Amino acid sequence: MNAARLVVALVLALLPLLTPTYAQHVAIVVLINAAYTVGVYFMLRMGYLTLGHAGYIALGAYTAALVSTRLGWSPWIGIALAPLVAGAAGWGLGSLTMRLRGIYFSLSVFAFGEIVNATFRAVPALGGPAGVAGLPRPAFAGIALESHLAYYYLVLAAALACGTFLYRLQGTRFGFALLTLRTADEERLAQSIGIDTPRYKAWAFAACCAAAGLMGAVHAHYLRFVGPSIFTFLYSTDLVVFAMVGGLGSFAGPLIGAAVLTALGEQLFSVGYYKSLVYAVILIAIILALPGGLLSLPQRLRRAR
Amino acid sequence: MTAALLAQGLVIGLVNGILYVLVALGLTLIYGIVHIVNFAHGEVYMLGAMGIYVLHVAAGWPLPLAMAAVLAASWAAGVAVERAFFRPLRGQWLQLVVASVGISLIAQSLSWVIFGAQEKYVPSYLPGVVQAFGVRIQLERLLAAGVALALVAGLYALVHRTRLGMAMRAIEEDEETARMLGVDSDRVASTTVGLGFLLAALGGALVAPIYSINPGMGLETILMSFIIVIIGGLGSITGTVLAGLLIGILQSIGALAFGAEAATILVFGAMIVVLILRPQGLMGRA
Amino acid sequence: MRRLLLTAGMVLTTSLGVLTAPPALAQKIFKIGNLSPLSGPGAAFGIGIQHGAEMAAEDIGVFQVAGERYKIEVLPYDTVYDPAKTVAALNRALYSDDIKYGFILGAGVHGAILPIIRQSRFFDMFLGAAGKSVTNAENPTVFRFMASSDQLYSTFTAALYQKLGVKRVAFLGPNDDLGKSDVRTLRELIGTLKGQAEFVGEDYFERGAKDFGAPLLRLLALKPDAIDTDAAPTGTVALIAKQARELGYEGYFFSSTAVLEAKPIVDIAGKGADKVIAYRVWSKPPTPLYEQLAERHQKKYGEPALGTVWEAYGATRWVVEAIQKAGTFDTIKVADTLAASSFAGHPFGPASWGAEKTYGARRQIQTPLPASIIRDGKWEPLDVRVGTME
Amino acid sequence: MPASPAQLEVRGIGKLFGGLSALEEVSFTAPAGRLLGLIGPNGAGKSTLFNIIAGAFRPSRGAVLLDGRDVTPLGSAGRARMGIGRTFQLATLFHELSAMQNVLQAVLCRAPRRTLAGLLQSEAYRREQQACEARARQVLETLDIDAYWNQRAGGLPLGVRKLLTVAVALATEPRLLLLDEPAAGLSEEEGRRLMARIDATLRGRCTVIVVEHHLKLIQRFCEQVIVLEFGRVIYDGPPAGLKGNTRVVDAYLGHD
Repeated sequence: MNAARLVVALVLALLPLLTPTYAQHVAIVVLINAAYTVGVYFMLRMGYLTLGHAGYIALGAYTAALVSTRLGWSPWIGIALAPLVAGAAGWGLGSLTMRLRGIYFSLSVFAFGEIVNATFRAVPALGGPAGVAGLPRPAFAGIALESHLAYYYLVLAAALACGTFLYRLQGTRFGFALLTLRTADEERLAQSIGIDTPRYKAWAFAACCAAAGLMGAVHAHYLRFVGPSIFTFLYSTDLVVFAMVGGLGSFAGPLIGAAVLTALGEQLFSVGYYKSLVYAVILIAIILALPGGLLSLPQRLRRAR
Repeated sequence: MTAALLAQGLVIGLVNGILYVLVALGLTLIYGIVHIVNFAHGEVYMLGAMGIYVLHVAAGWPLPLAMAAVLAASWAAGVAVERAFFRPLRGQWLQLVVASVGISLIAQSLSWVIFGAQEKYVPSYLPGVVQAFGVRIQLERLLAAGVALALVAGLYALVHRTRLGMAMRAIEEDEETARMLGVDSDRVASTTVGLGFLLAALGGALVAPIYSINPGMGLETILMSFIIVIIGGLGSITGTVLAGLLIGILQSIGALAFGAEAATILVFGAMIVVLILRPQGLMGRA
Repeated sequence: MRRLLLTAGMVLTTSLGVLTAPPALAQKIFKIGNLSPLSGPGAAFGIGIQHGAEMAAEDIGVFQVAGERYKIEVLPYDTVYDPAKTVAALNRALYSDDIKYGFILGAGVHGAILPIIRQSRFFDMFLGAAGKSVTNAENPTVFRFMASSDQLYSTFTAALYQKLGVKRVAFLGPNDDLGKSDVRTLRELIGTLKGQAEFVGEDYFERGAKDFGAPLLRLLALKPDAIDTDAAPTGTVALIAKQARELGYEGYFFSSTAVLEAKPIVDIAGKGADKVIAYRVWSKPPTPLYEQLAERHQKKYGEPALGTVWEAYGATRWVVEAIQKAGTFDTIKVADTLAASSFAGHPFGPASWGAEKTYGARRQIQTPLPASIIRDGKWEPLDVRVGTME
Repeated sequence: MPASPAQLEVRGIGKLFGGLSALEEVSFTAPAGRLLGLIGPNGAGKSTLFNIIAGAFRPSRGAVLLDGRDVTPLGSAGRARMGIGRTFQLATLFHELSAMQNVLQAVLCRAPRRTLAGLLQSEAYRREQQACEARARQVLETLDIDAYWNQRAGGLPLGVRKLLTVAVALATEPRLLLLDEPAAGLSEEEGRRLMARIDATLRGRCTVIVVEHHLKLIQRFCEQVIVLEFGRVIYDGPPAGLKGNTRVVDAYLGHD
């Protein structure tokens, strides 16, 4: 296991040095989407489907954008603030909608995402329909991370931060207790053994929104731009698709899903609707034929033999 | 805002509202029986309109024939989707939701490929404008609203007066018991989905001449329908109708008073408030 | 169906473009990227560019640069008007398909890609209406091959208001940076007319919106005799015209910065389409080339040529000519050569670069431009003595 | 196991649902360590009373005292931490989790959260974790269902599930345990074995209140019986007294 980890680490750290710029770009996008998807998975694991994750990503991205352009502060400050803003918003909505589960929860998050987007679009001070352009790249040790390669390492760091945070959080007693919130009955039982379920839900949601916010900020500085047309409902659904295709069996699932589909999507450039078409077909096929997701493919094949 | 303007806004809101209801009703019906929020519903609506264009305008069929064909096709599609996707996934709400998202993506992207990006137009079924008390309203909208209204009434009767309706409500109450009482829940499920699809397609067909048509038109409608069924209460017909009219008016008056985005925020805000204060919706059972 | 094949073809060519990566091979092909919406609301424009550039490529055939022979290939990249996707597309074009020249459609997406363009010196054949924010001295490799909003406004508006006796003007534009900047331009302009006409109010619609009841009611309450629909695409103008007429409006529609077609407007708005005014729409072909291209397009693609076809055709021809003159593909050198040149082979007639005073750079195309009005469902010329923009 | 049994006092509890009153002036005391039976015809208000003691419902009137301390303001989670454990009628469990994990959830509620330490994966945290797992296994052993430890709870046979619910409740180290019809759905024989095991494991460790339909079981295991009818206490005394009490007899025979 640890050997495998080492290999992965080495590949992530060294491969970009050997690859052309475009591969670096793809790697960056893959890492960004993987980090987002992990957040979606974190909620799915609890039995909660977030259909508005892009809203929280947007909160992080816009925080970074406004801090570095409007206030002219260092990008690092924005990147540091982003998870706090997104996390706070997540905590807020989480504690308001803690009674909800199933599709009701999903739709409440979805509505929130739409409101966030509409607000950024409506308020000129927040960029309005045009969005906020001209974000600087943060500088590290005096060097602005202009090149794809340099920025790749920032993205990698952020992705690892998000991933490790959520992964370890699952391992804590808190994370374990989050498995008791699936149904109304189970939640009642959870309370009867002393789990303060509403607070747990709110904090869990805050955690994965904070992760989304952090990555959103890094994403924004990569694009050097944020706008309401980026973090849409369709982005949120894409993330869910990644998670489902990868498989909910383990933490690796969303990573695989995001990596495979994002890399694939980058190849289907000529016409956007072919991209969504391919995504959708894969999704349906997986859901019907391979409920465990790509994750379960190996043992499925073994069983086939 | 002058009284005349307000009145005009109200009328437009009401008419749009009743048209939303047509689509939202299908959603709510399907949810009540199959317990799935069908994301593909907007695409059915789009294909309904697209169908009218292809058959009536492009192929030149007479309108009634085209209309009948579209409705039949949408019904069949509904039954097929239920068989192919909803039935095997019954009980797995997550997979169901995501599958319906997938179906909607497929339908939409295929339509972009097949029908292209050019806006399509359908000539008005009933040109002209009526004017009363300084309020002007297009005949075609009145027609659409009228048909929609009639259908809603019919649906209400169907659910509350017929055997099928009884079976539907029985399943909604308690599927297990209904099964034990010999209700063929599979048949009811596919019938319901067929019916829901038919309503959505009809909604599209009615709207076709009012607006222009493109493969993306489903998205906005489905978002609206979600808000409506949530506010009205998933599974409640009366609630859906009320919420539909409410949202229609909220949207048009809101846009009149504060502009389009403000109206959007208003509408989604209303949905969140309802979700927080009354998650089961205005008319939904807790 | 034909479009299915067409798009399938696009996919194939791109994937081939991806596979034939080794530069040694790619040298023989001069790749032009088409980074524009090929799906979604703006798709008509992107497809227009694809067709225009392809027809230009046919006419150019094989050309020589520094002793090497080149053939043109136009690679489509769908941006769906989404800045993030445009960044992705540009990255792919630059670093994977090693493309240095391309069309990038839309002012909205440029905020995201200008930094990349400055860095990489990508040659941006820009079609879009944004003003100084895109066309300026900081972006030497960005040439706008389409009349800009402020150009169109300053060219036609004043003269037409006078000719048609327009007194009260309302604005109903797209809710994005374009609409917001255009309304500013229009306001300033009307301000300079000293009381000849007045600006009574503005409102906006979302791209792809279909119901304009609320904004129209708000505006019509202000009793305008002209509504400026700015860059609203054909379908939108048609719906606005239809719905406004149904609400009892009888004045003009100024489609000031859009690329319009008459037929759909007439199809959907019927009689209501009358008094729709558009610039850049030729009621009769300005040049034999224009006529010939229109017929070819109908034959080749089975549909009438959309607005962007002409601009894309002209741009491709002109840029390749400049490359040959410069004898290199170095985008900076080519840019200088291009900026210093003028071009006779544009479908609209003789083309040159101008508006230096406004933009601080010779990067804005200047061609003959018509103003047309729909009467009884057909475009008719509106001959006005037009001003020009310095 | 350190926990010492607690004394429960219920003082003048009343509960209104809308207009209807489910409980009126219910008062009784369960001395520490007692095994107390709560019976009564359907709709007498047994479950309501349970939910009020456990903190799932707020009473309209009255107070619940644990060792003389008023716990009425606390919610279920709070009371669980105070030492009130409970089971649910329909063997409610965390169906997706293994038997072991079910119990572990309960055990962990006694351990400090220390999420930060968990994120840093400190050694101490890991040790605590292992201790809790050992403890969970031990609880399974005491009820003699450790064989099923790694099976999905949802898939276990009803009898085991019933015991598992008790194990979960037990793992919170309750000082007062509320058992809601533990024998429901079991055969009389199974029911007796279940009660015997509960009795054997809990006797002296914690105060127990059992809602039960099988009078036989109650009479056999409980020292004190409370009979509810129409939301009122109509009998509070030793099981022996039940037979002689006319009200109880016709309350019961009257109904079933």
